[in-house]
Amino acid sequence: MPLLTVEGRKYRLGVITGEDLAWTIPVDERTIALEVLRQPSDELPTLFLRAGSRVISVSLRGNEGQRVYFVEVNGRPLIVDLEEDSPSDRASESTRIDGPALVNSPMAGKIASMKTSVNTKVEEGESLMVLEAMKMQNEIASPRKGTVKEVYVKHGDLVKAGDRLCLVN
Amino acid sequence: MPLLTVEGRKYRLGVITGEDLAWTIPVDERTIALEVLRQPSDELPTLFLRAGSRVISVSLRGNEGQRVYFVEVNGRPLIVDLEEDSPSDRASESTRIDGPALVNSPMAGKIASMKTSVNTKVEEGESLMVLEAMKMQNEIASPRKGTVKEVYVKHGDLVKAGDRLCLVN
Amino acid sequence: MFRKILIANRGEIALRIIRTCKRLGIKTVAIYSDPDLESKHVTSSDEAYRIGSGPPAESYLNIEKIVRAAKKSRVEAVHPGYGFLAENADFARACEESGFVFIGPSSKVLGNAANKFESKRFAKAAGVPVVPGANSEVQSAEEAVTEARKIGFPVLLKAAFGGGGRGMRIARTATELEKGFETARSEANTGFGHPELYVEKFLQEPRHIEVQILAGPRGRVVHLGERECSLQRRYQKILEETPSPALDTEKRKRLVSLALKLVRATGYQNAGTVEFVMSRDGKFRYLETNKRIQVEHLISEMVTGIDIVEQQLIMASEHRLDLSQNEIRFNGAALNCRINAEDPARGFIPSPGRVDRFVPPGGPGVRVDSALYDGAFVPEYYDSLVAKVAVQGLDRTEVIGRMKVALTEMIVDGIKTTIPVHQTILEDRKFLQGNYHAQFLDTLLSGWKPQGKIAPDEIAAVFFAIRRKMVTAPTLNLQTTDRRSRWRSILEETKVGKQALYVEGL
Amino acid sequence: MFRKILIANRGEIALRIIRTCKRLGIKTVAIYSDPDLESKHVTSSDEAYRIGSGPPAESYLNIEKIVRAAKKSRVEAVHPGYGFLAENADFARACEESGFVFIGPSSKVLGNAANKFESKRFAKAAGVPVVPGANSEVQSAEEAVTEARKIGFPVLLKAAFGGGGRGMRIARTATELEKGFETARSEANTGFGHPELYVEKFLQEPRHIEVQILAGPRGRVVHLGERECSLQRRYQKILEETPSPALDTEKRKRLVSLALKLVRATGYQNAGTVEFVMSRDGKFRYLETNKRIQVEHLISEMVTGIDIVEQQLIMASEHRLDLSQNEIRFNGAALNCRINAEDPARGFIPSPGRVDRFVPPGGPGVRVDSALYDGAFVPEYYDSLVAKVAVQGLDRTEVIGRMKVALTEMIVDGIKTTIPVHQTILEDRKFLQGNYHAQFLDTLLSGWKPQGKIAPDEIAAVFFAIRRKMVTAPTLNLQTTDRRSRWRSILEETKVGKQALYVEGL
Repeated sequence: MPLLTVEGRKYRLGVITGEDLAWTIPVDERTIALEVLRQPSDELPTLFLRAGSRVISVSLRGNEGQRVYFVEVNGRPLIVDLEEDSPSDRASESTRIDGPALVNSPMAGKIASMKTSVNTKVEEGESLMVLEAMKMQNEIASPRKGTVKEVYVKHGDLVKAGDRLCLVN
Repeated sequence: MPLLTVEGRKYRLGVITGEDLAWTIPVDERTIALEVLRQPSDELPTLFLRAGSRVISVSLRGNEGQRVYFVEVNGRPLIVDLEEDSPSDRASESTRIDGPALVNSPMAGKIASMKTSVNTKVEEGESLMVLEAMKMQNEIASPRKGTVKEVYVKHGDLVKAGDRLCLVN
Repeated sequence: MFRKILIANRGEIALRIIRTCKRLGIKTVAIYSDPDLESKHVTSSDEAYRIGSGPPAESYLNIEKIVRAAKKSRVEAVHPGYGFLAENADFARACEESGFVFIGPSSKVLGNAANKFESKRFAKAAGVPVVPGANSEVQSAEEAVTEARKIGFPVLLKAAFGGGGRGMRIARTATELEKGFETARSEANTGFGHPELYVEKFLQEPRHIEVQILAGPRGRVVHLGERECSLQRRYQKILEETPSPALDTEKRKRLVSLALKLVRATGYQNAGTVEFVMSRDGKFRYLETNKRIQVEHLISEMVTGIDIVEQQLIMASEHRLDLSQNEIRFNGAALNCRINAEDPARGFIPSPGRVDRFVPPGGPGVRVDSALYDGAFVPEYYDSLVAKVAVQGLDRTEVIGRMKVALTEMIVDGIKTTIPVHQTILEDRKFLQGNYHAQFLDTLLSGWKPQGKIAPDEIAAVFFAIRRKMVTAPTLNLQTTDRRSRWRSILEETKVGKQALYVEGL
Repeated sequence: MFRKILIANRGEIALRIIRTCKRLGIKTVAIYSDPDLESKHVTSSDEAYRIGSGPPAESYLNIEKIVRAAKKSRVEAVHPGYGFLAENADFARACEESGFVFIGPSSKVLGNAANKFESKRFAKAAGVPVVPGANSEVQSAEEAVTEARKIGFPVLLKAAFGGGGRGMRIARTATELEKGFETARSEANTGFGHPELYVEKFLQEPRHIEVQILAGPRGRVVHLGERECSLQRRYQKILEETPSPALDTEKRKRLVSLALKLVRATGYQNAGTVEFVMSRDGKFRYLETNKRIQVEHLISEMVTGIDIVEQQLIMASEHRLDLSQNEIRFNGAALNCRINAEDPARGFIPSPGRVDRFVPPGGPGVRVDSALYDGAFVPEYYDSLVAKVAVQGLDRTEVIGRMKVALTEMIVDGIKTTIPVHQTILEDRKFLQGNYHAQFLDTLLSGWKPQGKIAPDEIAAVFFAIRRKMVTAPTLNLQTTDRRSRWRSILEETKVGKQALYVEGL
């Protein structure tokens, strides 16, 4: 069943049934009845729905990849993740990493100092380097216990969000 | 010479000269020197210019017809009209209407009352009908002295901006 | 306190009421007409119900449908806002009879006194001078002329129910009176659901000054000072300020005491405004009592710190007024600009439509009440007021300065607004001296033209950008109504590098 | 008054200063680094000059370049804002020597006392209790450990020049102190252009309360009340309020008198803040004096009605202070939320980038100071503060209610912000009781997670909209960075009628 993640919370969705303007959608334990009040148009690309006593406006503003949608609900932007096939009881805890872990930069910034080097042993959570952004010093911690196999940056380098920093094996 | 009309005022423009990043443009009696600080990019479709001690940002947001441009100057929207060939001394006063005058609706609204009918004689400025919009009664005045030749609307009609109301000959 | 109320209004005032309700934990029920489905008051409330199509008579003036929505949503009370049914005794009665508290005076008070002749009689009896005028409605143009001859021309034709300038016409002769009669009736009917008119003496260059009062049960009344409302265009207030620059301490005291006397004499309850004219010789004459929250209430809130909507809710739900006059302090000055969707360059014709972009001003002392947002739609059916910008400060000079800065920051793109007109007023020498009257703006704004204040270097920049575009890309001529998409389309044609280019400016 | 000043800062505080200058008719000169070319402070000022590339050392900390811009633009004075060079004696001296008035204390005062040990000595001499700590800077981790052992662990490592939490580290052991030393030095250097650190006793759960003062010449000093600043995360203030819920009249009097004593003892002039900690037993200890306008100054402005920037300008240009203490009135309460570009769900990591949409809140008592706009860029080089939302009201309850409403209205799309964290704080029982201290937030926010407050019907609506789209149009997978264009592209695929469809909802 599709799983929708919004603001850190997961919602299990069911099959949409209905026709024309009246539809029902199971969300977790509840079933929500929706009535279409106004379809999107060229002039106003917003869908207006009634859910019980409320009016809800929804615009789809875009998507990224196969799962991430940028939507606007009642004028408020939301980022939602739609997982189409959710195995019945997938563990929602952070999955343990067993293979080599590639450490990417979580943000744009400057490498303020290196705390590790190739072939150094590190503990999980140990500081690998310090990334400076917005006048803050941010420690990049190792995602696992292991050995630093490769280091792609050096002190003073400017990095962008997503850039490779190092590889821990 | 091109004539630019913004917020009810006309500016006479000259030939742009210069190259690369430095340009000069005659505006009325003055000559303005512009320096290109940053070109528009996909990420930010804004042109940044320096004019003396000021930074000016300009975005072209669109155009309508051959002459009307929607621009943004330092973040403020402006509608400009660019007349390419301005005959040396075109009269800027409101031109007198000699032929038949088609009266269009200046706004969306409802015809609240008719003050005229076909074959009635009207003076310039005489009320032809009352258009109700935003709870205000707006009199539609005849643009010229003459005879009402055709009437396209009746009491109670809903009209949109630009709809034909009547023809005065 | 109420747990849930219905707001029988739309746009900015509905949103204003919702804000206070949210703070107090009161659930709100919105109503909307078809074109208002997209309005911010709909999605900002806890519940929302459609009540009909665009025309007010089908929706916001339709008592039956509104009461049905109130029943369906099981509210305890109804807040009418201003305009529409705010002073309609039938609506107040329908609410009362259906078991909802009407947040305002009782239907009995509205029935007796919304009818302005009653309250004038009360005023006279209490020794409050009134503006000379008819003692009853006029049913026809002929009757109006007869009345006008009794009072003496020039006269004002006014709506018997409701206020705010709708349905008002000045007549200097019998012909003018006959000519304006039907239009005024029609406006009154559209605006308030009542076509009735009456005739009143037209005063030369008076000041229009009003006193905000809060009247609880058992005769407990406080005032929140006065508002100077003389800046009107065709009887529509445009800019209000407090304190009035025309009053000294002695005059203010006199004005306030007349207002309190009037309220006590009429037994009025809830929030209200007592309107006076001040003639050139400094005499006050009672005009009428506005039995609702008013558009310009926010300047009184800003100088006193009192939330008038909250006080209305407390008075209506708990039948008490907690405030006493000596705990109400007045801090500095405040100014309110009504931003209307009108095109001042074309005789202030309405300018409804879609707002592409809305940027409210910010910074010290600035308050914005508006239901606008990027992409908001301003329907042609309702009042043209789309935003109120109010500023507060230590004194009038500071406040005028703050308002000027605020208006340069504000952006309402896609429709025309009265912002440039406010800028004209704020630069006017007589306004700056505080030296103006109720007919002042009609002169200042007749033949108003845009200032054309764009600097030559900005003109050059615009021209350069257009020319540059013509060189690098064919000019597109798109017909879609959405400007953003036009913008986007033009830009996609532009062949420029993605790499931003930096140049030393110093 | 000055006719033209240069603002040696960026973003919201530059815009804040520009607003007051515009009101007073003072021309403003902005400076900008390359990534700030698009910043609102550049296009809002009368002149603007580039001073270098992104890193602060190349631009906003580069004294030579800033002085060059001031000379070129022929300003009379320089306003440093907060942060960057605001408390840098070298910068103040460079301004003075070039003939510009430095809007702040003199370089002599900054040189003597920005160095915090001096002012602590002054405090002790004047009989004001101080927090135990070293009497001079520490040059190395070893020296820091020696000092810390003298004072007794736990200790705080602090930047000797500048404030605001940058360069601060707590150390409970010598190892922790050694470990944090270099990072703190580096932060201090980036933030203030000075790497010097010192060691101070770390106090358990103190309140952090400061007094805003305005000090004119000839010993004339007034205070604008206190600000409660205990709500900090890692020594960064997050939410400030006035009055402090921890003070009664007697304690407030004591605090204020200590602050005034300190200011007079040090001979401080211009606007400043005297910071104290209050221990659990109610004792005040002097911490330091902030010799600049502070981030949270707006709550003091809101309760007193005094424009602190205007007062700074008057003091600097006319060498006078017009205010006397007895004309300063305190109206109600005020609260300030610092909205930072940080992702609280990922340990508050910085979240620079492009802001697609910015919607500030409105309504009664709300003030927004921000340089954000639709499409604004938040560079990674500078402070993460992108907006301040402040509210004022009659009392703490009203103010908390107003802030909650304001934060639900506010939209900052495209980057992550701390808005949801403020919402967590505003719901916290202890916060609501006013019962908190300087280490309170570190506990409340450790392991902070988003609340996920979206209602099931909204989830259903989102899912329905996505599914509907999949049926009517192929899902697009665009890689452009501009969300508006993605949106547009998807919508253009949709084959729906242009005719809007209305359905009875009632």
